[in-house]
Amino acid sequence: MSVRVGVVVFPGSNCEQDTTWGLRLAGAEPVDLWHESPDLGGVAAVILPGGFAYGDYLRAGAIARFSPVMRAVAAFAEEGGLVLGICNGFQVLAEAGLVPGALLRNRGLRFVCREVTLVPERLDTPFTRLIGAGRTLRMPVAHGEGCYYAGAPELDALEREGGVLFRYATADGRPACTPDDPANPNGSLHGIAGVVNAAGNVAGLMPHPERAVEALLGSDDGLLVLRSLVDAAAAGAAAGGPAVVTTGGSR
Amino acid sequence: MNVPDVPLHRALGLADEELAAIEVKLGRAPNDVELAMFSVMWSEHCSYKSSRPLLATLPTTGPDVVAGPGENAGVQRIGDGLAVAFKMESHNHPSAVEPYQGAATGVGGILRDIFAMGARPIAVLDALRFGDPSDARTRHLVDGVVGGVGGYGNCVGVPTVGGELVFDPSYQGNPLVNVMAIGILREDRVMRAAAPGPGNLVVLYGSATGRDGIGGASVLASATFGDQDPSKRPAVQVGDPFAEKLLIEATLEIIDRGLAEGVQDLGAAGITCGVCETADRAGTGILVDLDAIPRREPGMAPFEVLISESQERMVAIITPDRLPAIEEVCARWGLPCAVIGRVTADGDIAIVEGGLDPDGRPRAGSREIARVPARALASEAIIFERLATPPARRGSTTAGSGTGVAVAGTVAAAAGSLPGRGMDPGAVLLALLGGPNLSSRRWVFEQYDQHVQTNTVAGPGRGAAVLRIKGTRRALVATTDCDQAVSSLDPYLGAALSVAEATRNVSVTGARPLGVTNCLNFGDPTRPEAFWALSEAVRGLGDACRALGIPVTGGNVSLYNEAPGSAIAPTPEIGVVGLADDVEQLVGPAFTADDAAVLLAGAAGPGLGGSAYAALAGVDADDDPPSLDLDREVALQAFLRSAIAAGHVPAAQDVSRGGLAVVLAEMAIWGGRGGSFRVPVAGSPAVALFGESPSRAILEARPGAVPALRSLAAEHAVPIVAIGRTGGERLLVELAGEGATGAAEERGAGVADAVDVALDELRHAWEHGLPRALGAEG
Amino acid sequence: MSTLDAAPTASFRFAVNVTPKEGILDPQGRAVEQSLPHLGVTGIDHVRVGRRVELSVAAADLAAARALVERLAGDLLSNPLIEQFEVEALAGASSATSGPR
Amino acid sequence: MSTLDAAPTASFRFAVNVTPKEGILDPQGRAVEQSLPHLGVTGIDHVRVGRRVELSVAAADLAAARALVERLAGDLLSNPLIEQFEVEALAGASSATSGPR
Ligand SMILES: Nc1ncnc2c1ncn2[C@@H]1O[C@H](COP(=O)(O)OP(=O)(O)O)[C@@H](O)[C@H]1O
Ligand SMILES: [Mg+2]
Repeated sequence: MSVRVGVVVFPGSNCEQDTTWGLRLAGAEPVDLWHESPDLGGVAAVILPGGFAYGDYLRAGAIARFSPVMRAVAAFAEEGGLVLGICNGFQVLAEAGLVPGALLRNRGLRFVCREVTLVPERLDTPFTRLIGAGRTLRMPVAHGEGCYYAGAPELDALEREGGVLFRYATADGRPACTPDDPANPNGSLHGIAGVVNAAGNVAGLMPHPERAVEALLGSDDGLLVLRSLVDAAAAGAAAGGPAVVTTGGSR
Repeated sequence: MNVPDVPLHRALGLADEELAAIEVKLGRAPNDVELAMFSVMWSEHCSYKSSRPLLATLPTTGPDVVAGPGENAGVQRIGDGLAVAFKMESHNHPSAVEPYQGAATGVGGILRDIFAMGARPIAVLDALRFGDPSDARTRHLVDGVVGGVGGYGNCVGVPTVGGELVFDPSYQGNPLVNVMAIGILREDRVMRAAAPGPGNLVVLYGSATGRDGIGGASVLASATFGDQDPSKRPAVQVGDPFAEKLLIEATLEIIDRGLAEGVQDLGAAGITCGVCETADRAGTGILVDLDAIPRREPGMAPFEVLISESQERMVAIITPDRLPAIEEVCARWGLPCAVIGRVTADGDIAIVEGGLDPDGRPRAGSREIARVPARALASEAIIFERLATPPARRGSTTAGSGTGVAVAGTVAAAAGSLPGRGMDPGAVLLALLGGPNLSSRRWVFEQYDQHVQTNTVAGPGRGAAVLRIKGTRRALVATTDCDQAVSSLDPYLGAALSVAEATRNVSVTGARPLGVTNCLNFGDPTRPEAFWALSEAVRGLGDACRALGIPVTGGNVSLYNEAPGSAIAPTPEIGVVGLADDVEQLVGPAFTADDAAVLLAGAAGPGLGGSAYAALAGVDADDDPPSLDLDREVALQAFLRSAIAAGHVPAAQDVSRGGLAVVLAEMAIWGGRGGSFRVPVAGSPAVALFGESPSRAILEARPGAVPALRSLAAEHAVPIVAIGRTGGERLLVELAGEGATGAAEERGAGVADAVDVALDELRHAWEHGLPRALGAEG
Repeated sequence: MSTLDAAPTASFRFAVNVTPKEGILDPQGRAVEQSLPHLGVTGIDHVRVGRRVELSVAAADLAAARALVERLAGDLLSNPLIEQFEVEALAGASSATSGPR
Repeated sequence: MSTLDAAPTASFRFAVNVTPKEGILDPQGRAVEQSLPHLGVTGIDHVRVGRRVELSVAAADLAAARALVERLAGDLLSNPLIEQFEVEALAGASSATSGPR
């Protein structure tokens, strides 16, 4: 029987059904987790989906992180449970301090929706384990506040300790490490598109893997991310501390 | 809002004869509250008092029509027990005043029309028209409107998958913001906006009521925009997409669980419109408990509460036993809800201050502050037979069937007047492709979420949008179109051409057009020329739809689109939804292979009037637009669908704005491969390359499929010629035929023999044209 | 819901001014600066765009009210990683701000 | 470009507080209010969320500086249809706001 993966539904979430659809294609049994539910119903992993929780009013994710379910998510993460935040879910995780850094308004000050290329910086995490070496992923971004920021010391630590999960890249796979690189859609520092916490069990990314799960819609690269999570959850993968980053990207 | 010395009814935008009609219907003089209710319901926007007789002439029926005009949105069957709901609406005046909020609330309003039917909104298309893109105010408007469409649509989680952005001087003082929304529902779940069953409860849920857009429906939409009278200045409505998202989920749950007898969105004219339209549709009345309506602000006058246009509100008509379930759903979604009235048998809308008792009878000491027959406000609102007079300048062509060449621009007319500018056809092509109207719209649609809900097979940017329907093999194909340039020369032809192009855009993907929605943007109907343009457009719309065999299932009329001293070009915006049984069989417009045969289906007629080339190079004012033969259009579209279904055609694109040269360039740019072509020239090379005569398409043939395509074309009596092959890094177009011989001057048009441009040059012009025009590059 | 421990005796109005921390990129501020020349305005710089939240608090006294607002400002209204805030007591229980005209 | 008529002698720092007009819907303020129970906070209402823009002006004197800021506030920093603003002179030429920590 397939592994149960929770999908948190905040008021204003709008990618929960897409995520559910993607998880089914990835072989999991999705379980909706209402924002008011005090527990996670014994799921093996949790996804915080995209959308505009509480309208993204004030700051994206600022209000949502106080939802009752987030206490359960934090406890789950504390015990090493696998948590993935996608787009708005990433913003909520950052506001909750479950992943390092913050997501600022896009430098261009406009919402940006386009397909991007990602280079994975880690292939040994529960979120990337099925991505073959040397592979880039194509999937869409769609956000207004996706500019990754962390203070200089935090950023160095992040790079040093392998906290960078994905970087934006040009179509031919060159990481877009500077904020003004045309392949960097929002001005993120170091071209960071996704990060993983020090324990290696909580990750957030701005691009939408759940929107890239069928060739008919342009790409199924996102399945690699979802399958990795499902696979790791099934294996009950013990989330060990991240190994030192090997693959390129950091200048 | 009552200006000294001006009688209240006039201050509210009601003419003296309208007041007289109201007194006849009531058998007495209305009090101020009743007058306010009439003023909003008898506005052009809500009553269609000028356009209703015209709209009655449109074809609205068809085998798969589940709901047509008169409901919040048209609904048509699409198989597998499913149906599609779609509708287009304008938010022109609010967007001119406050572009971001005007466009945002426009999206919110049309979405409510869709989910009020019980359909989950799956897509938005935005048709936008502005003046000079280099003008600072235009840039401010474009920025705000695009921001507002995205800001709202992105947040509620409905993808924006198509639309238009057109710049034309006639919109300088009066931009157009038309928004179309599409939803999917189970056929057996279609909800009506009616209030049946005396004794049933009227529940208002969603946002609380404030002083938003007071008088908007009458004042905002019926006063010529730009009027300085402060009493006609709108109160800006602010949209809350977060509240709308909750409203969508709550409403769909209420309808899906069968908890409501009727559901209506509150838009123009607010609660007044909501109660009188639902009661009128059911032949009932409603007793409104004014005190029960949740307020956002203290001290609101009764009339303010009744006509407020506060956004993100709905009413549901329910049997009393459903109330606990409704309250539970609203509470879960964090939406306030209140029982604000009872359905009655007397057919009146009665407003009571002081509360109702548990059985819905006015409490002791309460008082009735208004009582009006529901139909007097709604279906029996006043109707005006407006005067229609064609402008002296030119008459109307008849784009009827048969020869179709009713008024054909003569080659001489075109040739004689073409300026030396644009001598080099390659340069003309680059200017067209890189111009504000034909260049890539990426700058706009990258600000829209195009993918949420994961159905977008083809998003904005390359012809019609394609949305797969989860759980089936089917797909919906949607587009909006309007030829305002030809409409301003000939509103009948312009409307017919707009329908032809919109449906062609659907057929050229391989899908079958299902139905038409529309938004008629015109000027002051009390001006005989403006009303003539409107009636001609409706005639053209009806004729085209009858010829193509598709119903008009809904739409919207926006009049008084005039800034002081300038009327917009007549703009009959057309929205079409099509259906494909197998999404895998649909084709796109990008060349798919090298060395593939390319064919031109359909025959070109003369005439450059209203073309993009004419706007660029200028033509004689008397040069007519190309004529439309609806029989040929029908034949071409049937041929396209069967050719694609047979698998002969991996790529196809219809010939429209910019003509043949621009289509070939687009197919090449998108396909990442050029091509070499020889185009037959009957008369003027300018007409051959850049003419926009309709009912034509370019097809890429599968290897070996050319003979099959020729015989299929013959079966449909569609002329077809092979014009060249794909491949290479350049676009080469040579002109063949007697029109191509002799000196350029004799040929007229000042067009030399060939287009020969590098693909990269074309791509660069096409990609940078819009941001450059808007000064947004960098 | 009302708090049991303190019976509110008065209502106090505050503003919380949230601004981007020094050194944090502020694209909105930059956008404002860049648009100034078009308005023919010169001599303006160091533009920072932040948030202003005004609210009314029912509490026993000003100190208790301010304490609550400070907490809210730090937890919800600002993100300490990127923003700084300042709490401002406003005159009276109703908004003290109003346009000049 | 620099203004010729007045040789700036000093730099003044201002804040422009932009808030939604009375009666205009403030979705952000409403969302904040609705979320307070989740933080276990009660007794807070009339939340209005606006913008705060801080800027430095080089001008001959405070009056001239304020005049310029008032103009800017009306033309560029606020939308008079739905927002009201208030100009606040800040101490010194540099930002007077700073977080409590
Ligand atoms: N141009 C048109 N063509 C066909 N139907 C129209 C047109 N304009 C309005 N209608 C129909 O008239 C009815 C009333 O329109 P409208 O007042 O815009 O509805 P709503 O208030 O629900 O938005 C709707 O069913 C609409 O589809
Ligand atoms: Mg409606």
